[in-house]
Amino acid sequence: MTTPLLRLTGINKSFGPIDVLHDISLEVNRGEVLCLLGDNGAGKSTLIRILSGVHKPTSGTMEMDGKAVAFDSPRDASDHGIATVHQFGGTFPLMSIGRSFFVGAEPTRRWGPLTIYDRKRANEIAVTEMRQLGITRIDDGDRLVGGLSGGERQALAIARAVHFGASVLILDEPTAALGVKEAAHVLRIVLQARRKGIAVIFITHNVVHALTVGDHFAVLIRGAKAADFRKGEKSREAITDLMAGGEQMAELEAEIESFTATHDQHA
Amino acid sequence: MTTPLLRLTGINKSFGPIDVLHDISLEVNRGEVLCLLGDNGAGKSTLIRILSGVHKPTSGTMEMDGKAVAFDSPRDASDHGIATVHQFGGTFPLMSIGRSFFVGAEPTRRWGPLTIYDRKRANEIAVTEMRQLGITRIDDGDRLVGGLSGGERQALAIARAVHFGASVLILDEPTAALGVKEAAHVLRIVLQARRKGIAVIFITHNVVHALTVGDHFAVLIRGAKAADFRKGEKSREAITDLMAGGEQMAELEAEIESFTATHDQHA
Amino acid sequence: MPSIGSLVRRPEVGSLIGMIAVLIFFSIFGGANFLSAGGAASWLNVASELGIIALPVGLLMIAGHLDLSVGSMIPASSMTIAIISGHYDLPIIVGILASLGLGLAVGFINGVLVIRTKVPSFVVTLATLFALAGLTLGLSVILSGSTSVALKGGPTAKLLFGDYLGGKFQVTLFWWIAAILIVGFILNFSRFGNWILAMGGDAVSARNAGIPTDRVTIALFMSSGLCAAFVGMSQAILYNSAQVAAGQSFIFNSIIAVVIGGVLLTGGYGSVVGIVLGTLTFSIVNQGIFYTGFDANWASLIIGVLLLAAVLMNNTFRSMALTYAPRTKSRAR
Amino acid sequence: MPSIGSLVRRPEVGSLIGMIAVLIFFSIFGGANFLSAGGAASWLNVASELGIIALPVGLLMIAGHLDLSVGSMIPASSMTIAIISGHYDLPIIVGILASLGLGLAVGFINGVLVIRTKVPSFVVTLATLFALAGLTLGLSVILSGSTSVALKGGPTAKLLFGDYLGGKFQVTLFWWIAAILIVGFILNFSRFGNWILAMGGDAVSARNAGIPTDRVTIALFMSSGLCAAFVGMSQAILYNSAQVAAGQSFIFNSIIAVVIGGVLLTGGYGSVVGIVLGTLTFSIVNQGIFYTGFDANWASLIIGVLLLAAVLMNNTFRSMALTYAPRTKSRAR
Amino acid sequence: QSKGAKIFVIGGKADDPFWSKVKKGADDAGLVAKATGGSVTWLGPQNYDNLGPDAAKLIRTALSQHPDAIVGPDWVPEAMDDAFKDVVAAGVPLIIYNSGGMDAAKRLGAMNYVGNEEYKAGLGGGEYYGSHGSKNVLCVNTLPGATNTEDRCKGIADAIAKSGGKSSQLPLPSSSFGNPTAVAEAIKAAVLKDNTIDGVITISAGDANSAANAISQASVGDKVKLASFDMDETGLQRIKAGTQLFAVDQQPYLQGYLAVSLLNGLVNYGLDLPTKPVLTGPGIVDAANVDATMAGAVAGAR
Ligand SMILES: Nc1ncnc2c1ncn2[C@@H]1O[C@H](COP(=O)(O)OP(=O)(O)OP(=O)(O)O)[C@@H](O)[C@H]1O
Ligand SMILES: Nc1ncnc2c1ncn2[C@@H]1O[C@H](COP(=O)(O)OP(=O)(O)OP(=O)(O)O)[C@@H](O)[C@H]1O
Ligand SMILES: [Mg+2]
Ligand SMILES: [Mg+2]
Repeated sequence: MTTPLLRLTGINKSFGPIDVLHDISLEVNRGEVLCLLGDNGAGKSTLIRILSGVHKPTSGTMEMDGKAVAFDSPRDASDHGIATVHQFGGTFPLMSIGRSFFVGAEPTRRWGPLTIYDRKRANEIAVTEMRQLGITRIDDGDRLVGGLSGGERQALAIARAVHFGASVLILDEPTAALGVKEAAHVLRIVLQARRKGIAVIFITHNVVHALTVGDHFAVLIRGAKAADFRKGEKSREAITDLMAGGEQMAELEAEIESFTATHDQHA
Repeated sequence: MTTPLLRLTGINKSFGPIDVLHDISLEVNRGEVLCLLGDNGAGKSTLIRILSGVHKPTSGTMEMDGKAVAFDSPRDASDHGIATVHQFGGTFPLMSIGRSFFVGAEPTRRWGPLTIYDRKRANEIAVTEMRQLGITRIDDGDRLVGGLSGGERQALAIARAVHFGASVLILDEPTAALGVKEAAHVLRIVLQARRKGIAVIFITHNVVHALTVGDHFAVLIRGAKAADFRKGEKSREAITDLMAGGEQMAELEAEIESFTATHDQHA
Repeated sequence: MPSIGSLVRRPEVGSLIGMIAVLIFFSIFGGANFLSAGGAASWLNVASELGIIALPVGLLMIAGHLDLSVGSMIPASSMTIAIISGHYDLPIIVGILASLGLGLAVGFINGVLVIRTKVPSFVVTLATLFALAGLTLGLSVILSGSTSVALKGGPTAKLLFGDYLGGKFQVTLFWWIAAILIVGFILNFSRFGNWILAMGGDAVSARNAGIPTDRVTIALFMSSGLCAAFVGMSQAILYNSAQVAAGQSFIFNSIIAVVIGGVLLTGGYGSVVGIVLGTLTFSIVNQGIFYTGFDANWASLIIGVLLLAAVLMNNTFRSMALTYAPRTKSRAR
Repeated sequence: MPSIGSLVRRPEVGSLIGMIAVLIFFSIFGGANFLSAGGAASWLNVASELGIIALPVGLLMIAGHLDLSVGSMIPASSMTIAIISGHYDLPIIVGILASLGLGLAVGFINGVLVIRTKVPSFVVTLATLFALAGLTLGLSVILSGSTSVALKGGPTAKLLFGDYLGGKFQVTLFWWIAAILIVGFILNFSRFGNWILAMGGDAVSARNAGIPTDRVTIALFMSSGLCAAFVGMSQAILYNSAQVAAGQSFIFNSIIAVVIGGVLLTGGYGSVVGIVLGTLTFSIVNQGIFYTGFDANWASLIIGVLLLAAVLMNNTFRSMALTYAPRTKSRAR
Repeated sequence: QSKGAKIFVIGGKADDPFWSKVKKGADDAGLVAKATGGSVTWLGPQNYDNLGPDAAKLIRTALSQHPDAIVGPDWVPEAMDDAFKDVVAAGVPLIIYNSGGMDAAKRLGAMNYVGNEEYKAGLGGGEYYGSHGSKNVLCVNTLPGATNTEDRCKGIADAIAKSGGKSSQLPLPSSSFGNPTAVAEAIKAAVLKDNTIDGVITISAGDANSAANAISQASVGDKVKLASFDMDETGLQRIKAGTQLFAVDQQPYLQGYLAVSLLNGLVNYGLDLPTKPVLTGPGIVDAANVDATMAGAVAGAR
């Protein structure tokens, strides 16, 4: 196998006395989707923030293409071709869709001797890219982001990352707020990106979505890597249990089952 | 059948020239879970905001227990026993977990001649209620909400609504940010609430979740009610298509299928 | 009861250290006089008047609002009592009640305008600042024919509002302590305090959570009007006179004290202990300079540098405290 | 090109209507003098100086910051040019460059302090406000022995910075227009403008999106320092003198103008047209009063009421505009 | 008791052009005090927004430092007299200067008064206007409501009335304070509105620079005569050039210098001056004596 595009070795992260990540080592390959799974609070977003230059690891090393890298800022990470959709935020309620889409990487055009922000092109691209994700209702890039529905806003952030994702695309629970159609579009986009040779890191709590796109799975439990396996190596039930933090889900499901059963008797 | 607990008739809502809801009529019964389904931007959250007193409908009437009601403020709605978890917000990053949980309904105790906020009890109840949702890592109600993970924060908001939900519990995409275990706990809680005779309105984009808890389904497409049916009356595929805004999902799924297939050949 | 460890990690410790730092600075350069009762009285008296206003202004800021109108509330209430009980010689109690009533009324108007118009409170209270200043000037000239009116408070009024204890400490100091206790109780131990924090954190969510945000807003503006009126009234009694042009500096200084005390200008965070420490820090810096013997020409420079140093220390400790605060059993979670 | 319809629905229309309202008010009560060229010059001259400072202060506020230090930047730069080119008689160009350089330097220091210390910019610039005032006073007394220094600008300097066109309109008016064009270009048409809006909207997301937030912050503080220094410099040339104590009113007035213009105090929203209209509105209200026959004692009252009225009108229209703005083909979506 | 006189001087803001001259005088006299092991400390308020109470606090601040002598102005008697009485009761020699007059000094038990009286200064200015034919003088007050500035304008009005003219006040809102353009434009508006105005006097030297500007903008320089209370180099240049009629001078340098010198002499050597009060003004600076004044102004003493 070739050198992985991104390799993490022994990453630790603590906030004051709280250790959030513990000795994480991971490899991400070109043209593969790595699904990062784990319970709420397992440390997935924190790991992502390290990869995208938001936080610095307390210890541990990162390599890209075999060369050691350390990101000083999110800009640094994006200059290395890493595009990230964070779990929260990423859009600006009081900005237009076009401006929000291109924030930090605005398209420009010449206007006489001056270089100006190309509003028309920005709006067009933003609207087109959102359409790619199945958001067909938005046709005016000048609308304010604040007026969009939750899913529309999420789609905007994803569309942005997909547009700029040069070599690594990181999506932290991208489908959380999305409808079934839009979620399917995101999965399609992820697979398209993979086909283009981009490495994708995909975080989700949805087993079905994970199984649909994942080539490779890493599971975090309480900040430590609990499992690391490839597609087909584990059963769906085993994966679900791992995602639940290593607990047996069968019992809980049985309980829910029982509720449904009781109710059906009522009806 | 008895009078429904909540009945909406001909609800319309527009923001300026944008009509968001069009002639919605709905009934919600005690001890039943109504799943509100629909694409991104279909108008689900807007409908919820009307039910919880945040917005006023442009036209249409609401009845509770057969008596016409009109909510002037969210407080009004909660005085009528309606507890809501909105899609965004609901927690306060710079407040402690206990304070955030009880915001607007703080427990008090006597302290000499004075009535004071009962910090200890608030913290205890908040931590206990979150544990009910499977969040077992939080044991200190004095921690700031800002330091919680996305799912933990969501669980806090849900725990709050469950705790206060007197007769109607409204959950707008409660499981969106939750892990599989926590989501299962929420489903369990919803079913428990139903058993207690509470009417639950549950919004989700997850077909599995919808089918697990729903007794009754209403689908919004572009602000209008497109379907209204009870459990077992429609197939899973039909429901999925409705949730996608009435479009055929088969095609998209086939496309995703094809990606996966191509890739497997690669591997 | 919180443990000692968690007390040390409270964010207010930062403000405390900032205050102690300036205290040490002036103890060194101001010498024995600064530390004497007279020296302490010098900054405590200033702090007490500023503090009485800074407390409700701080609460307002925590709730996400500003009140600039305190600046003309002070002369307005001074002139009210002076005209009523000085110029017209009515009993002092009438003047006291009228000036406090005026404070409540102006606060009520501010609050109603803010919630009804949805105009930012900065602008609304700016407008009332100007309007009230104009009314005070215009009415004073009409009623008393002058812009400064003398007032002789009786012994009871003097004792309650305008006297020096031990010849040094203004009685307002005790009123300040009372205000600290009341506001501290409200913010930390009452439901109302929780509402204030929530409103500043996220006004929409707070409303959605069923908080009567309108009523809270009005109550807060009324309390800042009342406190400003109180300070104006007691100054009139203490200094036996009232002037139309007085008190504008309180606008800025109260905001400064509150912000130094760690309250977020954008709302949602702050503590009474912080506000008190901020008030003390600002007063010590402003008054301590008079004890140092430094040339007055350089006073502002030193004040600026000290303020920055105090806040820097404050912030460093606060952020340390916030990071370390939730000391859970770390990995054992 | 935006359609007429969408132009009418722009939020700035609110500010425009507010301004027109006060203009009509004073046209009625101020009579012919107010409408004459001299009358217009009266508020335009005031607006031009305030406006030159309000523009960068507005940008800062959109980006989520405040700059109070402009208040002492103005006298500091006046004194710099007066001491260099007046007291020491060096060529005027040296004085001009030195005072502008000082503005840039102070802005740089502000910016660096804000990003390094993470202390709110309100506090940082408050500290530099004091420190710079102290430095100006102390150094002026040492260097020139006086707190007010005379300056004779040559004809070129006068023509460029300190003259009246047609005997009425200050040349600063043209500098203001130039500043409006530049800042308008930056905010609406450059990438930098987008960064400013994004930073004010959500500083964390902006940084995550790869915006060099530190550099933007420093650049913004430098521009407000530069503009304040420019006003101080040109005032020294225009009035042939400089004083240590001047300019404090600009702190508050620039914030007022910007907020009246619809910029959010909390950042993330605002427009150059709005800032300009806010500046004009405030200047008209402040100066127009002198053209009416009203008793000057009531001036503040009228200013307060007019400000509130203007902003109310402004807000009503802005919120109407924001609701209706995204006119898509309604139900056909 | 340590040797030398520890003298505290309460005065205006250190960056106020007028008070910086008083301070310079006090500092210069302080050199003598220093030579004999004493000290002179200047205590001034941060701003004039709350003048009476703030100054009263400064007096107490001075008293708490065990001074040998105190100099202070009686700006707002009602607010400050109690504090001054405490000074005298503590046996600390006190000189009232700048405002209050000999009446205040006697009332409070101070040893002397050094300075002029604002109202008399106003009268002096008004008489000068009257004798130069002005009939309608505008008194520009950038600190309306403050006693000393009100007194100046009142003095002008009363003196002018005697010679058959009148004077009105132009109070400017606080949002104009310290902004020369706003002041200039307000004055311009006033002289345009009322074309009978033939005199403009400002309460400070800085405002006179704005007024000069306003008069030239309104092109009424040949009719409207400018004057100011206090003066600076720029104003003196105008007097020399004939674009300003006069300035009312109260020799602030001497106020600081004499008050401190008197107290230093008293504390060290038991000296006392029989002349009471010591008047430093009002004097008028006009074209006749402007040259002599100019040298002092350039040095920051006039
Ligand atoms: N700045 C911080 N200070 C203190 N603790 C933090 C901080 N950020 C995160 N944590 C803690 O670290 C743990 C991991 O958080 P993280 O956001 O990485 O979880 P996650 O796996 O993304 O969870 P979710 O699926 O809910 O989004 C949580 O317990 C959280 O409380
Ligand atoms: N205040 C508003 N002003 C203008 N348009 C609005 C406003 N609020 C919502 N909308 C529009 O109304 C439509 C419905 O929004 P809503 O938030 O109800 O959708 P939703 O069904 O909850 O979607 P999601 O599943 O993505 O949360 C969207 O197209 C949205 O852009
Ligand atoms: Mg996460
Ligand atoms: Mg929604």
